[in-house]
Amino acid sequence: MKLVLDIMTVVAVSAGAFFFLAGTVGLLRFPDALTRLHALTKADNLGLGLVVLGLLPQAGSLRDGFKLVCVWLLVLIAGATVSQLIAYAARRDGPVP
Amino acid sequence: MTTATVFGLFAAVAAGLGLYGLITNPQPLRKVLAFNLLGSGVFLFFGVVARRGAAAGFGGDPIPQALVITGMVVAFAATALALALLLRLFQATGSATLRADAPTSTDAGGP
Amino acid sequence: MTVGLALEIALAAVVLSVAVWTVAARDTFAAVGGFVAYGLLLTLVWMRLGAPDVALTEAAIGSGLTGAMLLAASARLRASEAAVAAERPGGIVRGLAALLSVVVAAALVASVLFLPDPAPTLAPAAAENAAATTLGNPVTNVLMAFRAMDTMLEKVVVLLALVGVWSLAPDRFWGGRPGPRHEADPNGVLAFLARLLPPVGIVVGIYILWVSADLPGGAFQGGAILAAMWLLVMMAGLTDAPQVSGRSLRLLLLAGPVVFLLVGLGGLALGEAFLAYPVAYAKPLILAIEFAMLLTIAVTLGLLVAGPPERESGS
Amino acid sequence: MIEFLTAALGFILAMLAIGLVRILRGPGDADRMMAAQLIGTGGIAALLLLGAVSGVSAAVDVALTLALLATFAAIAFVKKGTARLDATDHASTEGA
Repeated sequence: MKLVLDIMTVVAVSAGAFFFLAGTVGLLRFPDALTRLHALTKADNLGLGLVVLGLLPQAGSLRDGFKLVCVWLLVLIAGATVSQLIAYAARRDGPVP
Repeated sequence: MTTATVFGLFAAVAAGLGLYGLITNPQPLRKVLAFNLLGSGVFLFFGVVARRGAAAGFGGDPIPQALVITGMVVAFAATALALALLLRLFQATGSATLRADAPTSTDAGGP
Repeated sequence: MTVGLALEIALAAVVLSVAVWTVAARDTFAAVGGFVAYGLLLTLVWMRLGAPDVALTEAAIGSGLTGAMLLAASARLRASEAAVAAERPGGIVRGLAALLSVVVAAALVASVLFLPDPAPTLAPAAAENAAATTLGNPVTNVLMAFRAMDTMLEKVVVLLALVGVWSLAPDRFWGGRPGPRHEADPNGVLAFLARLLPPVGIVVGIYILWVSADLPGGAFQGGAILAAMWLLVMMAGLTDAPQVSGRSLRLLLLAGPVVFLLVGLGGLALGEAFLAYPVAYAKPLILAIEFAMLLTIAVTLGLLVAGPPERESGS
Repeated sequence: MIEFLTAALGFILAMLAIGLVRILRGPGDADRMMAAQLIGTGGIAALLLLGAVSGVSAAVDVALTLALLATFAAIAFVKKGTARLDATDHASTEGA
């Protein structure tokens, strides 16, 4: 059982790290602000979500696990809002594609 | 090298950097920023002392930690006051310079 | 341990590069953005130093509230930026400043390397006397019992800072409302977030205070979260900043220090000393003080970020 | 498991460091906001991993606080940045 949980942690955290990599590379390499934003939101939602998923089996108690999920939900809601506001700023800032 | 040494060296560099920014940057807002940087270096120094004093089952000596928490709050209050002064200066004179011989557009309403 | 050490060095290098950016950046708004990132990463450093209480304070006040306040100021001061930036001191002054900074940093490095060994510590003393308050968190013990005088005066300092900020208002706005009125689209995303987030934030803020008896947390950290939620609702334009002459507002501002002072005087009256808690009631008294302070701190911090009154009370 | 989580933590820190380049380079305010957002999220992920590595369960509480306050700072950043763009567009000095 412990092994299964550990494998789940390794897989999910690795996948999360991959999405952070993808988000960062996209942020650096994509040509304009809106595509960069597209890359960023993947890191936000999936990257952190998968890291949280991976840490759930390692959580000491049910309460810690609940709080972990809460952290992810908070970032999800906030990230969605902030991305919209950034997109608005980007439309003003640069040429509209 | 221990955790305390690594972050101790970091604290020293951050304090030095903050001091440099405080002296050389002419903009008052940047001075406030640099002062906060300097403060963070000093706070970290306390954190290092706390870390080295880990004993009795605690991760660190709680007394320096409590001092740092108090310090951070006071630093926040001082920053708020400094920014309010700066904005008022800008409102009253139309510029945000600290030079004594700076021309002022009006002298209206300066407290 | 070598993996951990490598990680610490990498962390220090990343945070330090942000610090360099904060000092060197040309654009002030970008420099302030860097400072917020710096505060955020500093939270990781404090965690690594085994000080979660301080990490919480840094996250709440050091990076969040200070950052928002600096961002607002830099957006307003932008018009003056170019003129003042031209006053950059000459090469000699900068060279001397660099020299001074290097000397100060070197002195600090030396004092880090030659700190006394074994390190002096008051941790055993704090552990020994923890039973007197029955609180499990040593930092809360120090803040609320062993050095309660400092904490009380700190509240007074924050309140005095607020009086100082308010006193900068022009005469005609005295007692009015701080900051410009934020007009926002009531159906926009920001208004949506400002309706969704504060209930969660209020629960988290009170939770952070509640666990501070035994786990990292405290009235300041909780109060800062509440203040941030209040400011978020204001930024979204869902509520207006309060009139600073309001009676209930003034009462809220005073509640924390007054309760603290009353408990302190009670200790004096019962014969022990100022701020001496009767042992049997230490924990309930401390929690009562902390709850009163939570409200006061939330309102004080929020108003400090909002700034001096800028509109007449009617508008 | 500790070694793996430490490695993952190091990796995410490296990603943060690379993301910082965007804050440095810009070019627009919007890019800086994005980088700040990435650093916020990555910082929270790093904090959670750090808590798991050092076995400090309070890290989750710090992460909750950070999630709320980082959001608040990000909103302030975006709102002031947008106001600044508006100010450039319309030559108004209102710093909303």
